[in-house]
Parts: sequence; structure tokens; C-alpha cells
Amino acid sequence: MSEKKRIFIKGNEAISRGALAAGCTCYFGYPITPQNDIPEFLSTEMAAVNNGEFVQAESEVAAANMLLGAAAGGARAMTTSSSPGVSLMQEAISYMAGSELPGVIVNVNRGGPGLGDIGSSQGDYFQSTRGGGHGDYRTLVLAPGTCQEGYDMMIEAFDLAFKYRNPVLVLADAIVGQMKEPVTPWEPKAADNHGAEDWCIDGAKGREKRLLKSLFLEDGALAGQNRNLQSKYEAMQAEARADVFECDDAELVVVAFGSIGRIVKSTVRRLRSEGKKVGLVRPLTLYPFPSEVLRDLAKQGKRFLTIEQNCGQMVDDVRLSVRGIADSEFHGHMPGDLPGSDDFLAPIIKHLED
Amino acid sequence: MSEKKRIFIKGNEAISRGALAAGCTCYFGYPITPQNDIPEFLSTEMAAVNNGEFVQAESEVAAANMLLGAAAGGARAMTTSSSPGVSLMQEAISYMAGSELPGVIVNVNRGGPGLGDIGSSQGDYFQSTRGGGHGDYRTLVLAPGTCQEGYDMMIEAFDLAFKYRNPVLVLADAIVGQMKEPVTPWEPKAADNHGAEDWCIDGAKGREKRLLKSLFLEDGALAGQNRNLQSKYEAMQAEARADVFECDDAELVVVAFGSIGRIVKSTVRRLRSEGKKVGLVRPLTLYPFPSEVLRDLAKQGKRFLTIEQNCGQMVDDVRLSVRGIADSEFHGHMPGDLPGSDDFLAPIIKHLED
Amino acid sequence: MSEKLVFDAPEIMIDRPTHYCPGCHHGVAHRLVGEVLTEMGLVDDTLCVGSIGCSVFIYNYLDVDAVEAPHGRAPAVATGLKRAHKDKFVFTYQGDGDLASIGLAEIVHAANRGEKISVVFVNNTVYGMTGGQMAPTTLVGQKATTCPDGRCAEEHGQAIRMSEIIGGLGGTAYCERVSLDSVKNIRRAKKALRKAFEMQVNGTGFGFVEMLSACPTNWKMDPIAANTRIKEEMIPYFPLGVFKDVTKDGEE
Amino acid sequence: MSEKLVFDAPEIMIDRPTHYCPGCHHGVAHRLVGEVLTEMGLVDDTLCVGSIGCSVFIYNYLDVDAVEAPHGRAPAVATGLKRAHKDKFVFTYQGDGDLASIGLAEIVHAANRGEKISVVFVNNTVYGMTGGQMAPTTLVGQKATTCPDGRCAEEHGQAIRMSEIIGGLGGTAYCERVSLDSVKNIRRAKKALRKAFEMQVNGTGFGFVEMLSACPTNWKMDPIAANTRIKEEMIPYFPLGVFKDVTKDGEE
Amino acid sequence: MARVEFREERCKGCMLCSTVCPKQIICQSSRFNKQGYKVAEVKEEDMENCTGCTSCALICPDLVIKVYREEKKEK
Amino acid sequence: MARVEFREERCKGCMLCSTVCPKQIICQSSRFNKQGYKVAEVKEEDMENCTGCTSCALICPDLVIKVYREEKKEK
Amino acid sequence: MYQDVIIAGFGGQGVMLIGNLLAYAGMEAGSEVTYIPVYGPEMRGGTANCTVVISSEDIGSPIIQSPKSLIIMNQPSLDKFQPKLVDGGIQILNSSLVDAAKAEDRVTTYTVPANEIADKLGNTRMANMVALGAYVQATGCVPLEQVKDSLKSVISERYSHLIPKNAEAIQAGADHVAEQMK
Amino acid sequence: MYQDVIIAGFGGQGVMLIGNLLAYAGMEAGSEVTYIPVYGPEMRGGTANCTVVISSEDIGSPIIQSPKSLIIMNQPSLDKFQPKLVDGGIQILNSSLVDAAKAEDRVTTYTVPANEIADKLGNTRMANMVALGAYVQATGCVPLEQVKDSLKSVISERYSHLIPKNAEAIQAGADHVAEQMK
Ligand SMILES: Cc1ncc(C[n+]2csc(CCOP(=O)(O)OP(=O)(O)O)c2C)c(N)n1
Ligand SMILES: Cc1ncc(C[n+]2csc(CCOP(=O)(O)OP(=O)(O)O)c2C)c(N)n1
Ligand code: SF4
Ligand code: SF4
Ligand code: SF4
Ligand code: SF4
Repeated sequence: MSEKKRIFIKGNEAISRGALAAGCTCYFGYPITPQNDIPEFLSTEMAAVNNGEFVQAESEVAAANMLLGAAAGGARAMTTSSSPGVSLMQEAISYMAGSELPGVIVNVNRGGPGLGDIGSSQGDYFQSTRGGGHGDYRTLVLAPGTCQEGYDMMIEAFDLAFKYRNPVLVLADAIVGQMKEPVTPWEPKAADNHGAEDWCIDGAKGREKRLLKSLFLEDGALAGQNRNLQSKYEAMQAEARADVFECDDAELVVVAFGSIGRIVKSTVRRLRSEGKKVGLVRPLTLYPFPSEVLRDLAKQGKRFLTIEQNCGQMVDDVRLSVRGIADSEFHGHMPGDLPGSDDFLAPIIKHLED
Repeated sequence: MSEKKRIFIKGNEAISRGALAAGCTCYFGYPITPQNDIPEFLSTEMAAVNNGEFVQAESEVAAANMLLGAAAGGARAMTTSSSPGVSLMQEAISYMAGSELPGVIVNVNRGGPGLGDIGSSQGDYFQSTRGGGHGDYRTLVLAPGTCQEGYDMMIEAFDLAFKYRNPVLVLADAIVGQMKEPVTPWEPKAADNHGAEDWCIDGAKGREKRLLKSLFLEDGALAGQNRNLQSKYEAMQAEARADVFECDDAELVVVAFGSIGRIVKSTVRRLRSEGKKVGLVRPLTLYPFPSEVLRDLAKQGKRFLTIEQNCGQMVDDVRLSVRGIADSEFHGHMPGDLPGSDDFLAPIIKHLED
Repeated sequence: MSEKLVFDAPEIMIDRPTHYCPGCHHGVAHRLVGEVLTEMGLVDDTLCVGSIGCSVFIYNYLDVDAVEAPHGRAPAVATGLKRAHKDKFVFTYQGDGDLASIGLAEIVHAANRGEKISVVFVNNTVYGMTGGQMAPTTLVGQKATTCPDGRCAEEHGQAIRMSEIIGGLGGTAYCERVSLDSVKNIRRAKKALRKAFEMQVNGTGFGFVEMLSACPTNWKMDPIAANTRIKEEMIPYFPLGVFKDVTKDGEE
Repeated sequence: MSEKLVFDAPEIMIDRPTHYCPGCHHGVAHRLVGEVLTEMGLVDDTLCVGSIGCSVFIYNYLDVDAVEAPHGRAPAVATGLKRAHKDKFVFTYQGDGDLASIGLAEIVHAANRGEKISVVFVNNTVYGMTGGQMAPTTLVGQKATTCPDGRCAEEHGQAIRMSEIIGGLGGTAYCERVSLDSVKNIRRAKKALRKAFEMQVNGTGFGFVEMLSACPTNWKMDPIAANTRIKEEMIPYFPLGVFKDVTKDGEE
Repeated sequence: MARVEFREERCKGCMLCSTVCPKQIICQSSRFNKQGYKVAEVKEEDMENCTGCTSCALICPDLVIKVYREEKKEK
Repeated sequence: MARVEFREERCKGCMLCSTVCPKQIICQSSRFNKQGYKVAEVKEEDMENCTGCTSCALICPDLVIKVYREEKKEK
Repeated sequence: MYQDVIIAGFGGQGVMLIGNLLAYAGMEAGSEVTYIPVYGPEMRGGTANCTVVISSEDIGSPIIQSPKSLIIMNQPSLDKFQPKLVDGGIQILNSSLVDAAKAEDRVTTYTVPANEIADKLGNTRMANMVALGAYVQATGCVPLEQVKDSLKSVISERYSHLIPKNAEAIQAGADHVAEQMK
Repeated sequence: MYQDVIIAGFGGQGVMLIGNLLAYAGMEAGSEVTYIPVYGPEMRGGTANCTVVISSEDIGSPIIQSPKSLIIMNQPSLDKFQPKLVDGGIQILNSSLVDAAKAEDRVTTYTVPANEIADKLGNTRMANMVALGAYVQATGCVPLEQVKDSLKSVISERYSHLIPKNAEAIQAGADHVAEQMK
């Protein structure tokens, strides 16, 4: 796997292979379109490649709690699902965050609300970045827009999960999951579990027993834990990343993530070829949000247009990022409608000329 | 019940009685502190007062889906829970929103994340107002700060649920739920189900069959449903309400909701008595958020301080509301710590003098 | 010559081709439900709770009021609906992934509470709609996309037998396992449905009918071979019969 | 006079008074678990999965590694943990609200898959921690805060019998119901735990021990009366005995 | 005397009907319907063997088959 | 000869121990412990009747009771 | 008029009941009132307390960090709450269980041997009522008669026969303090 | 270099396979490529299509609303996709199943009786390969030999014995178009 040969695979497979390369040894999941390629691939490969465990859980609730269990054991573990399934995981994710357990959750976002459809959507941005579960917690959120990023970000996701002892969400969508592209697999350096052996539970031989929990009843204990979590989230801000494209001389900066980001890139290229001064910021991390990047651009006097395949979610973060300096317009492409680069010509031109 | 006599009851009981007065006939719920008084009260009173149904569900997942079922039948139905339980309801709530079903969900917010504690918290603001479930949907969110409001808002909640065919969340907290106050019960006019008989399922005798669903697979159908929902959410903006207190000549406007809002009111009173120019906006609806009220105050040159018992959630909405004109500072009181009016003296004075 | 139409689709069946694969037994199960509802005069009083699976579109074929339940939660949705309309006939139609996996708690508790609803359970030992993953009912040795080498008892456990569990619960009034593989079994299946439905109409209690069914597509078999598999592999493991009938308590 | 200490707390028990109510049987169940782990030499290899209920603080009393599972999900958490550490001893400790209500799907599927874990199930027929609401195991006639007139079979269904269900599943290796009401039964309970734990250690499979227990507080009885209730009301409905033992297959 | 009628547009060519016909008169035609399936049929000349037992109709998953029987003049 | 020892601070006065003592020597004292419970005791004069059967210890939910037996001189 | 009080004691001493009674009487007397208990597992076997606010205006905070008055039924409660009492605040100490010598000078303290008085009236369990009577006398925040009148509203049907006795206990507590106030 | 194509036909005609093959060959030839299928329940029994993009640069959108080219295997697909083809675009029509008369003048059309050609080669099911050969010949977006070479990578082990036949079919399609291009 270490030579630089490109393989032609689906995004779902890239995500699966990325997880294996990251040293993931436990997979738990429940079938749901459009991510079934992942459990199907890993049902044999998890054992074959990493000598790991694959469990088809009875539900997403169970899958997320199996993840919590494996994480408590210090294992590199993951679950994958799509929107309705991820909604069912919210309690467990809140517990993982509260108990400071690392784990990777992939959401191949489909159309909602409700059963919706199985097409592409970015409707789960709020759920992903605001903690759809209860309480004050955050998960790191990575948003791949290509199959290669699907692969790479899985490796990154496991690393971040252990670095911060926090759940990491990989927010893909049906386009990224279902498309095929050339992917160059690579093997990261040996997995660094950032000292998991010092907190995980694996039998109290020769040491104090350990306890992983999120219940804090003693006076002030929960407040303390929340302060602790908040300072961790503060530290996470350093991980914010974005793909900045043609922004230097841009008058209008489009902000778009994931597959919509890459599709908009085509639109921007086309407009550039027509001499239009448009740029693109594609956030690669959705939490932490690359606010600095946007603030810097705002200070340069750029205007902003946020494009999402939803009814307006990330635009809140863009507006909050540049507040006091600039604002952002919004164009939403409805879930339920497969977007192409043509769809974004008119809105971008409109706001460019506004 | 119709004479204006005050009764001395817990917030949880006020909520229960409000629901009965609103004509609720179906209750589904699962035990969880600090809201157990509600199911305990309704386990006998639902039948006794409204000849209704009380079901102790096997879980919050089941309770929310029972709610969905009763709502599909056009019944005035409700469920109640607290934070972890509400996380488990997110899938069903998304389905209800997607299928346009009315229903009332009460969250007596406790400390999180995870198991947290059973004390008061406002940590579920994001989950409540951003749709913790998947997809682009919103629930109306009412936030009582007194027992009387607990009663009144239940009546309002049922009305709004049917008016918009949408789930309505009542976001209370452990303080509102557990405290006792005098409450003046009142009977609203006969429940107006806003034409539920025209969409609910109750047997297709003499009419076309009806179908309540959230799956939209045909080309463009889901996009259409999302547009439909968005215009409904647009219309809901008219329902935004806030309690505006001593703002006229205020230099600093504190924004705080629910029990924290009322506690801050004490602080504001005390500061006013010392001649300090402080006011309070207490949003009564969290979605729709009373942005207009805040924008108007911002235009008058006020400064803002948002106070919440969490790590900073509603402050996003305040900032988004006043963006381009003003900004808001934030003071968070940690969940896990019972707040009193003294706690807010220092932060308010600090920001007043800043 | 005076001719009589002795077999036709019941009127409750909407006249449009189904989306099901050739030889899929959902079609048979739908028709049986339609026939029994018609014969019992329930059509206008019926509320159908659909579930998520290949049969999610049941509402396109049965001309009755319907609501779509989240995956696995049809029994909870039906509970709410029935409590809101005690005088209506409420049934759920669920696949084995839906009912025996994600929705296990909901079906068991609806039965245990003795909800006055009826459940049509189509057991085809596989997740149909999502493309053939292993279900809790998948037989040991059977191949599925998440157990391509066949289900292994040691690793995945054995197929779960739902009628045995449901039949053992206090609130269950009627519970039978039938099969859709032969004319005789289809006739028996219809009787079972009728029995279960009557228990609801009479207010006796919860009714449950498990139908062993074929999914030729995901079994990767032609429809005829699939039918044979029911007889040769499924019935021996999932014995047909009545697991509970409160009207005959103690008799069996 | 040379004296021998013939009964003392096992060392694994942390020496602090418990938060349990007087006469609560969680204390007995904790001790039995501690004794068996000690006698089997498992203390340093044990991972305890606590659940949500009065016993959530089990980790304050047993000196072993522990993790707190969300309400009802301990069997799923244990599955993940055991898969990550196949060589460790993993057990869950769950109440009846936790295991038989919200967590029903998780316990049944963990058993059905034959996870190599052990489950200690404390059945006190009521939700203890939250203040005495009806549980799925509440007996007909028993009063609880959400059925103040007593559980009614018609309205709430009958108490669910978990050992009967778990014993019927393919992946279960050992399943027994015991009681903590008498010295004899406590001795038997300890043997059952040992049996179930051994099945995990040997790699045989899933072990399940249901312990009929008293919750004097929520039964609104003094501890002695509560003990008597187990014998007079619970055992007749929840028969004691072995429901599955794969090492003795066919024998019983 | 009896006969069967196939609503061909609904047929999916699964041929389950053919397996239960006691007279073995149902076979697959070479006609495709709009759905793209080769539909089942009873050849003209075989129809007289139909007993009207309804077995084919009972097992057909797609409601393709109508069965007619000649009225017995009884009653 | 045998005897029992009560770690009184742990006792909650549930008196389950008293119900299983074959010699009926356990009774409730009038002493409260720090937890506020009236603790169980065996009166000085009754202790000699203790058989060391461990029944009380086995049923005690709170690990209050230690049981001592005099070593038999066997082995 | 504004008064707030924290009432604290052991789990079984009935502090919640007198908190309720006081607030109820306040309401009946036409005031605004709030009552909030400390609840949950921490309570089990431990101490209990509740906070009551009585005011002629809308009440903002039902939670009070620096109370104007206290009713202290046992020693641990004194240790915990006396430091929070405002300077010049009023406290009632149940001297049957609390060491009155620990009372600080910066506050006004009334001591009442509530258990003994209650015992004399026939039932120690009415010590809470004695203390409440003392408190009402000391602060005058509600009419004493109103408190007695409200007994019927907070004591359940089943125990209604105990109402006269409880009223007596309230009066006895009040009388005791009246002595001290002289 | 930039080319994009929508390939459409009945479910069983193997349009996904040739989409994969084309993209794979593009990758092997050193280009950037994307392939995206339409999937899910809508597919069952209905039509299928996929989109392939081949480019010398990073590919932005894998989804194309106005394709530069088409491979049309059946009539419904022509009806659906021809209107979207850009002016001057190229389309390959499987004239065995598609009415070539419906081809519009504003685009360049090559017709290939793919089923018949495949039939002659021994198996109608290779009609997809014939059409692909035709397409590659018509557009030159990848070297024909590269497409044949890539067969081994997209055809599973089990069917590897069919590779030479498939290569023949590709060549036959190409030859057929070469004729028309003359
Ligand atoms: C919460 C959730 N998880 C997963 C899915 C995906 N899903 C749709 S149908 C289905 C299972 C279908 O199998 P079964 O119930 O056996 O019915 P069949 O299709 O075989 O008739 C699954 C897992 C979903 N829609 N929602
Ligand atoms: C998701 C969720 N729902 C509800 C609760 C509230 N809750 C805590 S413990 C408990 C039940 C306890 O009863 P049981 O399992 O019988 O244990 P016991 O307390 O009787 O030992 C409940 C419902 C919770 N913590 N999380
Ligand atoms: S996949 Fe299986 S269950 Fe679904 S329609 Fe096809 S044959 Fe029927
Ligand atoms: S409430 Fe019941 S289960 Fe909980 S500690 Fe008390 S006696 Fe035990
Ligand atoms: S059983 Fe029905 S669908 Fe199948 S071939 Fe016969 S007529 Fe056609
Ligand atoms: S059983 Fe234990 S806790 Fe109960 S009274 Fe006896 S010694 Fe005390």
C-alpha cells in the first residue's frame, strides 16, 4: 500500500480504507443508504487487514454505544451511518463527549428531514457542529469533498479523536460517498494514541482502578467538567483548516463545504475564465470553523456568499466569523435536487454584481 | 377551574395542568429526573380530567414515536422528558417535522453533556432551536421562566403545533420544573385544531385516503417539501415574543431566557435600585427568536450582554440578530452550579462599565 | 355461457404495478391484507402504519389511510395512533430488519402491553431495501452482503425467532407463524391474518402474524428456487404454527 | 484462643458506606459480584459496565476499572469493550428499568449474538433511582408512582419475564434466575454468578443472572416485609431456576 | 370449464404461477411488457384444461391473474 | 465458639440480619450512627450463643458484619 | 415587603413541609411566593433544604445565595448556612439538636428547643412546626393565623386529624420566641 | 483536455460497467477522472445512468447538467438526456433500440447497432462494450488500447475469460464509428 499508486474507488471505500490505514480495529454499524458500501467492505476487510472486529449492530443506538465501549477500552473504533441513523446516536455522542472518549463517526449525509430521500444533502450541518445531543459539547467535524479527502480525513480523524479525547465526526454526503475517483492510498506513521494507555480501561493490574463517566453530582463537579471541556474546545481551534482558492484579488468570496465546495470550484473556474473576480473558501474543518481565514478576508474588504445544499446553516458560522466587519449572503440549493456547477452560476453572478 | 383562584404548585404540575387545559388527550413518556412529576400527575389525571390516554413508554424513542402516531391521528398529544431523553427523540422529531405533524415535547433541561447531573441547565438551547435531528427543520420553542408561564405556554404550544402542523418544544429547566409558585389556572376557549380533521388519518370513509409521510423520492419532490417547510418557518417568525424589562433608558441590555431570565431580573432590579442603567430582554420564544426586538434596541445604540446557564449558545442568535449594528458580550454560568441573582451582579457591572 | 369471476384483486388494491422485484412475496402479503380487510369490512376504518424497508411504499398499493413510521418504530407509532382512535383498525406492516433488529424493543413492549393493534411481519431473512445485509433472522450459513461467507453462529449468533418471543408475552392475544411459499400455506396465512385482525376488532388484544417470505433478489436466486428455499431451509428452522391464541388457552 | 475470620468483605469492595437505602439488595448483589470476581482471580482483569439506576455508583464500591453506559445500553457498551479487549472479563450490572425497558433490544441482541460477556440483572420490579415508577417487571396489582392504583393487566400488560426470553436465545450460554431474599437463595445466587462468569472466561458465551431483589423504599415497605414480598409475590411469578445452560444441553 | 386472464402489464415473469398449476398449462411467453419482463401465459389451446382452481392467482405476487369459472347451474 | 463484629458506621438498621439468625440474638440497639441509623447489635451476654453460621453476614446488604470462629484444632 | 429564608435539616425532619406551608400561607395572605427544594439522589440519607421567598412584588430569583433568614433544624445545616446569612439576618435554631453557642454575633438568633417542645405536645415529629411558629413570630412575614389556616391545604387528607395538634405546635413555637423577643 | 459524458440505458444493459471502464482507463492514461452513478430504489426495474468526467486538471463538479457527450443505450434515455446535451455535443446512439431519427441536428450523432454487433460477436450483453468502443473512437478522450487494457481491472476474476471477447466488442464499436467518421 505504500507505493504511490492510484486506485479507482468509491468515496465510501476510500473512507473505509482510510480507516484501516489509520489503524482502526473496531467497526460497529447498522445498514443505511447511501453508506452501505462501508460496512459491506469492512465486514471482511476489518479482520483481513487489521485483524480487527466488525459488528453489525442491532441499531444505530447500539452501534454508537458499542463505539463508546470500544473507545473506553482505548481502541481505535468507528461507526458510520447516514442522517436518520446519526440522529439516533445523539445521546451516545453526548455521553462520549462528556466522558471524554475518542471515536470516529462518519455521516454520509442524505436528504431530510425525516426519511427524506437518499440523495445528497448538507442538512446535518447544525446537528454536526452544534452537538445535536444535549448539553454543551462539541465534536470535531471534518468535511471531505473528494474521495482522496475521504481517505485522508479518516486518518486525521482518528488522530484528532485521540489527541483531544473527543468524538470526531466526518461529515460526508451522498455525492462523496457514491462517486468514484482515483485515490492514492498512503500509510501514516504508526498510530499515535496520545497516551490512551494512561486513561483507558483495560484492567487495573498494578495501578489504581479507572473510571470513565459523565455523571458529576458532587457540588461544582459538573461545572468543573464543563470548564474543562470548554478549554479543550478552545485548544481545538488551532485545528481549523480551509481550502482557499483564488481569493487574493476576489471581490466576492464564496464559502461552501464538502461536495458543494468542489462543485462550486468548477463554477468559480468558469467565472474566472470569464474574468470575474470570484474566490472560494472551502472549510475542511466545520468545527472548529476556520473563522480566522474568513475574518482576514473580511478585513481585506471582500464580500461573502455562502452556498450550501440546505436551507442555510453554515451561513450562521460565516456571519458570526466576519461580524463587525462584513456579512454574508446566502444561496441554498435544496436537498432532493442533485446540484451541478451550472446551478451556482446565476447566484454567484447576481451577488457579484450586487 | 375557571374562577381566578391561585393554586400553589410545582412548575412540573403547572405544565401538566396547562396541557390538560389545552385539551391534551394523549400522553406518552418515560421516567427521567427532574420531570417525573409530570407523568406521575398525568398517570391518573389524563383519564380523570380529559378522558385521555396515558402510556408509560418503554423508552424516549418509543414515546416520541407514539407522539408521532397520535399526532397523525389528529390528537392533541404530548411527551415530556429531560436532556438525555430528548436526545433520543431527535429522529422522531425530524420525522414529525418532515411529515408536518403537530405535537408538544417538553424538555425539563438538566445538566449535561452525557449523564451530567439533575440540576438546572440551559445546555440544550442549540438542540432545541437548530433541530438536533437531521435535515433542515425547525421546531417552535417556548421557554417558560415561571410556573405560570409553564401553564400558559402549554396552552400556547398546542395551539401553535396545530396552527403550523409542526412539533413545538417547551424548553423548561430543573428550576422551573421543581419550584413551586402560585399559578392561576384558566381554561382557554375550545381547542382549535386549525382544520386537523382535513389532514389527519382517521379512516377513509367517504373521502380519498390520506398519507402522512416524509419520504419524497420523485424528482424534485423533497426539494419541494423543503421549500414548503421553509416558507412555513418564515411565517412562524410572526410568533416571536419577548419580555422587555427596563430597557428604555438602559445602556446595557441583558438577554437571558427561562429561569435565568427571571433570576437576572432580580439582579437588574437591584442594579436599577442603585441607579444603574440596565435592562433585560427575556425571549419567550427561542424559535422564532425575537430578533426584531433586539435589532430595534441595537438601533437605539444599546450594548448587549447575553447570560445563559451554559457555555454560550443563545448568544449566537443575539449576535446574528444585531449584526451589522451591534454585538453581544457573553457570560456563561456553568451547568452543575445552581445560579442565584448575586452571581450576575459582577458580570453585569463589569460589562456596564466596560 | 355465464361466467363468474372467482378470483380478482380486491378493490382495496390500487391498480398499479408494484415496485417489487419479480417473485417478491411482499406482493402476496399485501394482497392477503387487502383481502382480509375487505372481507371484514374494515377498509374505511383502517389506519395503516408503514415501516421502512422495501414495503415502505405499501401506501401506494393499499387504498387506506396511512402513516410512515421511522425505521423499527411502527409498533410505537401504532400505539399512539390506536390510543387516539380506539374505534379504528390499526395495523403495522414490518420487515424483519425493521421489527427484529432496530425495532425489537418497540414490538416486544407493544405486545407485552397488549396494545389492541395487529402486526404483519414479513420475514425474508434479509435487509431487502438496503441491498441484502445480514438481518437478525438470517439463517446460519446464509450469505449476505455483510457476511459474504455466510452467517456464522459463533460470530453472529443464530437467527432470532420472533414468534416464539412474541407468543410468550402476556399481552399477546394471537401469534402465528405462516409461510407464503405454497398455495396451501398462503391460504393458511390468510386465516391467520383474519384471526389476528379479529382479536383487535373484538378488543381481545395484540395480534401478530409472521410470514416467511422470499427475497429472490438478495438471496440471489430465481423466484422459484427462492420459494423452494422457504420450504427446505426456512420452515425447518422457523416452524409454522400458532404460538399463542388466547381464545384457546390451554388447548395447545 | 486462636480465632479465624470466616466472613469479611472481599478486598475488592471499597470500604465506604453505600448510598443505598436500608435493606436495599443492591448491596448484596454487589458483594456477591465482588466475591466471585475475587475467588476467580479476575479482579485485575475486570471491566465493569455500569448502567443508569440506583446502582450507577457501583464504581464507588467495586475496586475495578469501570465505564458508565447510557441508560439501557450497557450490553452494547460491553460488546464494544469486549471486542476491544477479548482477554478481559467484561460484565454489565443493570436494573430492570434499564435492561427490560429502554435497553431491551440491546440485551436481547447481545445475548443473541452470543457476546462473551456476563450480565448481572437486578430485578426489583420498579424504577428505583427515579422514584418508583412502574417498570416492565412491575407485578400486576403492584402500586407504583405512574400506576398509583396498581398495575392493571388490561391497561399496562403483565410483568415481563426476562430470563425466559434470554434463555430462549441461541447465543445464550447460561441463564438463571435467582433471588436475594434468603440465605439459601443468596448462596444459590453466588453459584449462578460463578457459573455465568465461568462461561465467559472459558469463551463459551453469554451469561445472564437475574436476581430478584428488594427496593423497600419504592415498595413503601420496611426491609423485612420487602424480603417477604420477594418470596410470596415475586418468586411465584418469576420462577427461580436455570433457563439455559449449554454445558448441560438437553439435560433439563 | 374455467379460464384465466393475465393482466400482462403487471406481470414480472417470476413464473411462480407455473409451479402451482395442477395442469401445468402456464408457461413463459416470449413477449416483453412495458416493464421489460417476459410475461407468463396459457396457450390458447391449453386453456380448456384450466380447472379454475385459482392456485396460480393465489401465489402470484403481482395480482396479474383473474380466474373465471362457468357458473354451475345449481341453486 | 464464634462471634460477630458489627462495623456500626456502615449499618443502616434494616434488621435483615435479625431475621436469619438461628439463635435470634441480633436486635436493634438504641444507638444512632453518623448516618443517622439505629444500628443492629448482639448483646454482650448473647454473643456466646453465636454459632458463626454467617447467615447474618450473608444477608446484610451493607457489609457490616464480620464473623469469627474459633479454630478447630484439626489438621 | 420582601423576605427570604432557607430551611434546612435532616431528611426526615419535615423541612420541605414547613417550607411549603410557609409559602402557601404567604400566597393566601396575598403575597407573591416561591418555594424551591433541593432534590435528587444527594438527598438520600443526607440533609435536605428548601428556599422560600415571600414578596409583595414579582419574584425574580427563587434561589437565594445570601438569605435574609434561616430556620436551622440540625447542626450540619448551621455549619453550612450560617456563613451565608446576611449581616443582621435572623435565624431560628432548633436548640434541641443545634449548639446555640455557635451562633454568630453579626446576626439575630432565636433558639427554640423544638424537639422538646414538640415532644411535650405529644410528638417529636412536630418539631418542624414549632420551629416554623418561632420563625413566623420572629419575622412577622405572614400572619400566624394564616399559617395555621393553611395547614389544611398542605397536610394530606389522611393526616388531617393531626391539624389541631400541628397548630398548637406552631403556636408553641411562636410563644417561645415571643418570650425571647420581649 | 476536458470531457464529460452521461451514459444511460436500462438497468441490465451494463451502463455502470462501461462508465467505470471509461473512467478507469482515463485514470490509467494519467488523467483526473470522476464517476458517479445514479443509485437507489428509483433504479429498481427502471433506467440507470452514470456520469464520467475526464480532465487533465482537478475536477470540480462530478455532476454534469449540460453534458458535452452522451452514450444512449435505449429510447427513454434519449428522451431524457438529449435535451441536456450542449450544442455541438457528441452522442452515441444504440440504434438497435433507439430511434435514430429522433437525433437532433444541433448535435453530432453517431449511431451504432450495438445489440446486433454484439450478437454477431456471440453475446448481446456486450452491446455496452460496442457502444463504449464507438464513443472512444468518436471522442478520442482516451486511447482505445487503454480502454481494452483496463478491462481486466473492472471485470471480476470470475468473468476474466470474457475479456478478449469484450475487447473485440470495443474494437467493433470503434470500427463502426471510424467508418461513419470517414
Ligand atoms: C434509522 C434508520 N436506520 C436505517 C435505515 C435504512 N434502512 C431502510 S430499510 C432498512 C431495512 C429493510 O429491511 P427489512 O426490514 O428486513 O425489510 P425488507 O426491505 O427486507 O422488506 C434499513 C436498514 C433507515 N431508513 N433508518
Ligand atoms: C435516556 C434516559 N432516560 C431516562 C433516564 C432516567 N433514569 C435514570 S435511572 C432510571 C431507571 C432506574 O430503574 P432500574 O433500571 O430499575 O434500576 P434501579 O434504580 O431500580 O436499581 C431512569 C429511567 C436516564 N438517565 N436516561
Ligand atoms: S429486494 Fe427483496 S424484499 Fe425488496 S422488493 Fe426485491 S425481492 Fe422484495
Ligand atoms: S430506591 Fe430502591 S433500589 Fe434504589 S437504593 Fe433505595 S431501595 Fe435500593
Ligand atoms: S406469478 Fe404472476 S407475476 Fe409471476 S409470472 Fe405468474 S403471472 Fe407473472
Ligand atoms: S443487615 Fe446489616 S445493615 Fe441491616 S441491620 Fe443488620 S447489620 Fe445493619
